[in-house]
Amino acid sequence: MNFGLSEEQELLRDTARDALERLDTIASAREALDGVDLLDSWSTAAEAGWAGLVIDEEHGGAGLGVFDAMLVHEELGRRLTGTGLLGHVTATGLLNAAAQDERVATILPALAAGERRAAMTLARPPRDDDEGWTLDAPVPGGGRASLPAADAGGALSGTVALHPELPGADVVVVVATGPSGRVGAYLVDTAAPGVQITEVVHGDATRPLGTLELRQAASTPLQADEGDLARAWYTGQALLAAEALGVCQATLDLGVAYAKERHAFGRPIGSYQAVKHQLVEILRRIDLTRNLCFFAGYAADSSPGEFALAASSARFAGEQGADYATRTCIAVHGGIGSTWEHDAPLFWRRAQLSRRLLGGVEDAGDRVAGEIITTARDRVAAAA
Amino acid sequence: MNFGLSEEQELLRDTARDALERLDTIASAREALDGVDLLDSWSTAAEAGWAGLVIDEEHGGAGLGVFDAMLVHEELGRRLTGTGLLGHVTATGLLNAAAQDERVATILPALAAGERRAAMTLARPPRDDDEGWTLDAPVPGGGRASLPAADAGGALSGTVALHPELPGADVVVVVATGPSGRVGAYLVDTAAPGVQITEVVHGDATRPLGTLELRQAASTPLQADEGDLARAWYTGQALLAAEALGVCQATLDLGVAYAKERHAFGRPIGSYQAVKHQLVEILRRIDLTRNLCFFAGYAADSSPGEFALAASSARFAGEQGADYATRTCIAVHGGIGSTWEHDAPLFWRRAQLSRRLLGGVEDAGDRVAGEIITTARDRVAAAA
Amino acid sequence: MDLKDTPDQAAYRQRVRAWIEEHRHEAPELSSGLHAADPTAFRTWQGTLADAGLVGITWPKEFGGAGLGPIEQVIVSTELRRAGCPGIVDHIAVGNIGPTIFTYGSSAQQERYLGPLLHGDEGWCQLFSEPAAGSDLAGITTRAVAQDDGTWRVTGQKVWTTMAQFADYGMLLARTDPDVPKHRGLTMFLIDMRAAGVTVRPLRQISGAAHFNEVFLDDVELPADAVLGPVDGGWGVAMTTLMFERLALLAAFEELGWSAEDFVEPVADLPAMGDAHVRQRIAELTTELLSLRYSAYRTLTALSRGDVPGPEAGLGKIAIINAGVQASELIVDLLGPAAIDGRWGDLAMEMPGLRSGGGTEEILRTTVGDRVLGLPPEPRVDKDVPFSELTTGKAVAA
Amino acid sequence: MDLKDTPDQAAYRQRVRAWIEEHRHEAPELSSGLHAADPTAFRTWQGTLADAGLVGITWPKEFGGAGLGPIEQVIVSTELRRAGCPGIVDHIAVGNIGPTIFTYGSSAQQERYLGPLLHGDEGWCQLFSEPAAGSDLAGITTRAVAQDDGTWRVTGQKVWTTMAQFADYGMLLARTDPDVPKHRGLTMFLIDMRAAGVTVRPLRQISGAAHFNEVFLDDVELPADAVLGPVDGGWGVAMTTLMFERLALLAAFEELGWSAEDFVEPVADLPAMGDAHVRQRIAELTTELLSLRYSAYRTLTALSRGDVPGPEAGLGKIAIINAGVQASELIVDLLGPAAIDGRWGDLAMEMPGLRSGGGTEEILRTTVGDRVLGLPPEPRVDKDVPFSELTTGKAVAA
Repeated sequence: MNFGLSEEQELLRDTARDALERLDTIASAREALDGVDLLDSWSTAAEAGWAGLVIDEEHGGAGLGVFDAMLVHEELGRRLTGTGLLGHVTATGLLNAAAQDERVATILPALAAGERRAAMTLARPPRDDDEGWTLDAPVPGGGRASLPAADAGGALSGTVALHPELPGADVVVVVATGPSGRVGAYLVDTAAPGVQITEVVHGDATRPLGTLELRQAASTPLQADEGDLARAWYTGQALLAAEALGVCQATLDLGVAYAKERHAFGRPIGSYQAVKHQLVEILRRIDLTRNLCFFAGYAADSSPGEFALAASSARFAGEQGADYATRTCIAVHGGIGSTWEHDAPLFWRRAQLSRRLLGGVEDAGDRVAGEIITTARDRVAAAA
Repeated sequence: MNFGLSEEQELLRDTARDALERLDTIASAREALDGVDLLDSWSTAAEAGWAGLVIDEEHGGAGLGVFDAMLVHEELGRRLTGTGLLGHVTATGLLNAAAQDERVATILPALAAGERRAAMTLARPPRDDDEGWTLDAPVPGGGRASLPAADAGGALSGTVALHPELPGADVVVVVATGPSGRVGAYLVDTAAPGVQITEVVHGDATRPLGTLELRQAASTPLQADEGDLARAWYTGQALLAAEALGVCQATLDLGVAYAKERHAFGRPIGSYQAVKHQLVEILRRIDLTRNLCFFAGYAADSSPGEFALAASSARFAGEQGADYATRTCIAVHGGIGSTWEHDAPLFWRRAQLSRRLLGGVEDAGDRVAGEIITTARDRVAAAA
Repeated sequence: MDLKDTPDQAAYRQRVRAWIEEHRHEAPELSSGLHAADPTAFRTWQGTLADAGLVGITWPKEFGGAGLGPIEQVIVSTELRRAGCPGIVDHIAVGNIGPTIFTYGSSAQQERYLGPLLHGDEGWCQLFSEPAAGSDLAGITTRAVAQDDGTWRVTGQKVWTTMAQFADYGMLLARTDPDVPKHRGLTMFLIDMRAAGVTVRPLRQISGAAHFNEVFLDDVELPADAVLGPVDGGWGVAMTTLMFERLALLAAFEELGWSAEDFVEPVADLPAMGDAHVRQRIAELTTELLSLRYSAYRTLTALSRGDVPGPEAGLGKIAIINAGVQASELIVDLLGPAAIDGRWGDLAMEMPGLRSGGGTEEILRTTVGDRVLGLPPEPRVDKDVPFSELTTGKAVAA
Repeated sequence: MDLKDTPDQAAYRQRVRAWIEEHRHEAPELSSGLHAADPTAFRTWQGTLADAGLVGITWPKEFGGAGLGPIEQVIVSTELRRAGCPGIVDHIAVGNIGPTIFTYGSSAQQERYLGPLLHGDEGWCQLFSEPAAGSDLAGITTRAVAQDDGTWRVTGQKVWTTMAQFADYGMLLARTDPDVPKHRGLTMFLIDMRAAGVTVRPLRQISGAAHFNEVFLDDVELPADAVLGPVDGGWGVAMTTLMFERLALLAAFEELGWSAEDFVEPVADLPAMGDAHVRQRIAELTTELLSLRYSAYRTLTALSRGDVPGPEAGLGKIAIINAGVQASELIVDLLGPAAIDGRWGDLAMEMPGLRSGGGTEEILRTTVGDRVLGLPPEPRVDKDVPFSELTTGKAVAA
């Protein structure tokens, strides 16, 4: 057994941390709320080689796995960096697997080098009680939005509303319903006719959302089955979990530093149990999430049958942890923690938005339960 | 506006407290777990006049209301007294309303004097998603058990499983489905042929449960409509809420006393924020529940349209409070709090059982939500 | 137990209702949210209300109040809310500052300030909290130094000052003797907010809006008669203010008038209303809000019987924030991320700031544990030490 | 990242598995629950395991151990569990007491005690906690007084002593000097549990079962060579024991082997599995249990790389109790009140007692805050005061 980071992984993480600390991403997160352009951190991502993280070496990438991408995403969360990497990793993961198609193989090097940026519209795999694949966005009358449709010629029509990481992408992997009713993946160029992405900010300016509108847009159908699409969805869950972990760690650091230095009633507030125990609870949730992130990273590469459970668990614990941690960070700071100038609310905004994306925390929890119930029922049936 | 106890109510409460403190009910609660007979506290109830609490004066009762019965039940909870009063109050409340029937009027004086004891099988009123009236007991295959059935001659057949307060009752008001399919109330004598009550203890010996089996048992059909039966159900909720309030108060008192006297690291443990804040949280939940008990008592008499909301809210907050309070009381006491000799676990046992009776805490919460959603929808519809 | 008016209360309600009916056309439009952006029109309206005896209901008559009880106060608030009219704009002035002035002020101070305060002609703010002294109010460092001519010079910084940008006067707590233990060297002052050396800077909150201010005091001169209450006795004066604040808070909750239906309304027709988990969440917030309503009725009854609200009244603040958080989270969960910007997201953003208003939840729980449950206090390291010798850590700017 | 065995580990696992296959018929039936009722058969089995080198895997070879690492320890535990065989019965002896003896004991003590301990021939118990000193271990009052002839006389009371009713020997912490601050006047002893003056009384728990004992020491004579480690240096010895305990705890979690499926199995076919609220509750307990499993893998990896587990390892205790409470509550909620008596109700009743085992959750959180996060400690009133002058409140009998 060996369940720790390899030296290469430690290096990847430390390099990411150093690179991001040189950027003033947190000040940018604040200014962007007032309409200033968000700091471009994609170039940092490209230079660091993250764009090619999950692309095979033969296509110019690093040939690493989901866990490695999670290590980088933890650092992105810690520094509130909005790189668009989540979309890029999920998209290139799928493209890399479909690279036997020459048209795909051709574009991979530019994506691996970060010269072009990819995104993906992640679709929700069916749950026990669902009818089929849907988009995350709820529909006013009930239920969830349906996928775009592809016609026999691969032309796509439909809308994907408020999806993260779409703005700024050069190509998008769109999950759509094919002419036979089967779900598939289709690659579109965002500069092509009939493709339009509208950017909108809700709560967290470091994570602009995009609404993708497709009107008979030409696409390249990709070789991807439902398992590949589900893997992309759960990879998205795992990356968000890792980001949440970084958010927790950053707010713990902020909270601990302040609790050591701020005095009330003649002693540092961190010496009071009420404050101390809340900070320890953040630590406990960090441990919880980190353990599950290890599980998710391990499952992605070595135990795919557990990946749905592992990624959903990590997401569930991570988003709940980030909600608790960012709220507690504000509270520990007293009044100052809720001012515009302070960093704590920026992390809180991130947690507030992220926990509601890609199914949200409750969908993740529901999937965890669904996996366990299925296992338990199988056991009961086997015993009978 | 006058939203406090009247002098008579204060007297009722204080008298109850004094009377119960003279009984060693808590030691009895412990011994009963080892099979010793439970202390008979019904005679205390009869002497104090609680048996006739909700029976009109013309039938020998005190002519008081649900709120007065709640005040007594709070004291019963505080002293873990198992009087059977909850069953008696719900049953006599319904019988009192049906006293225009001569056969009912005849037995009321003996019930009011406490010479005979009544109980009632409370049935769950339909919720939004239910099909109709059911018993609380879940059925293995799903759903809940159906009510006993009454034939045209009033003979009852069926089973009511694990219902509180049945053991020891002389008469039972049974909610049953009549020959027309309508739900009604039927009075049976427990000594009559075809009536059998089996007593069983689960967790809390002060609240033995009874399984009532009816085989063509003769009964007196009562004049009671669905509104009366629902009122009985919600009265049961309100009385359990009041009991839970008493349990919270008793455990707070235990916890505070111990936290003042027990020292660790050279000072009383109650001076540590971690302990102090947990005890304050019990107090906060007591306030929460008490406010809602006032609401329930007020609604029962003066605003019947709100009684379902009020009683369900009180029950929801009260049982959650008792769960938290009894658990915290054990924790504050450290190891000693989980020993057989200590009182804290007896209150915990009460909370564990009670929160699962008569629909349980989640059913109460669901009804709270149902009432609010209905009000909100009515508003939306009115605005449209 | 009765929620109905007594005959006297009913008659009073009738008079109030009739007056409102007659004058409601003079009232400005009710603003949404907890804080008004520009109070001018609201001040005029407060003057109209004051002329009719509808401001300072519980104030003694000799100071311009109505000399009535808290239930009459609620009757006025309820009737104004029912008619969709705003109430008074200067809650802190009427609720906290005025009563402190009529309790501790000289007759000259009472005559000068109370009338314009009640009428909204002059706005007030409460200058207590500081960057390095929030929950620990006695730890303030703003210095007032007595001059030979009897005047004072004040230097320091205050923060979390509501309405300071519109205030004519402020009630200011300052340290007048640093060489005695912290609670003993404080004095309360009345200060002209337009005096030289006073600078007000709005403090932007999470949501981007600025409901509070920082106030910088740079060698501000105060006349000798600016002292309110005894010199070096400011801690007692401040405690009185906080007691009145608890009373005022009660009225504020009532005025807020949140009910569970308000929060469920925007999502009432979603299929998620059938989701068992959503329903449990609705039950949680409903019980908090219902409890608050009946808590207010119980407290009002107790007040009308002569009781004084204890520190446990502050637990209501926890309840209302819990409910506000739960409600806004639920609504945004159900409506989706787009709802983060808008009414419900704004509400969610207001909650973290409210949490530490008037002391953190932790301080409140400690106070309730000590004073209501009688639990032993924590060892205090700051009680008998001269203020100037206390460790205070690095001062942290807001 | 890899959960697979290295070639060496795989070979070891193979040998262990083969041995178990050959000897499993000698093993007693596995008992349910956390504590065995009568350990005799389990002790014999432990002896068989010890002869095969399967007890004390991480102990140095010179003391009879296998001299291997924590991963090999887990391999043995896992293989035994897989085969449905019990492991060692005397966890505290092998996990805590033996290592303390081989760290601090004289060679005579090591020779006399370690062999029979490993083989289960002699049972042990750990006499630390007292009625008035649970979390605050340094506050114990059991007195050991040195006699002129070098022997000691011990009087006092211990509590929460697991297995005391079956123990031949105990490791006892007692106060040898009350006139110095509390941490400095303690000494560790090895005591014969059948000595005159030792009385063991089972302590009934919530569920009615008695897994712990009170031990009364009434003027018990101990020989001079009963001292373990330095006289008045018992605090350091006890801290070493607790460090070994943290390591042992890790193995115990692994042996418990709780998985979320175990808890969902009894309710898996109920329609409530479709209830959104129930599903969220399942998710909560699942994440705690999954996390614990991967925490163990991570910690084992760290240990095998030479790290030492810090106090944060105790947070796992919180997780397992949380999960146990949540699981038993859920099952009883779904199966109804009848399930209160039985396996799941019993589990629920065991949890409150576990909560304070090894110090309360509050103490644990404080320790983690101080030692892991580096937060400032609370002011301590008991550190530099002679023990005899400390306020200790009323002693409370268990």
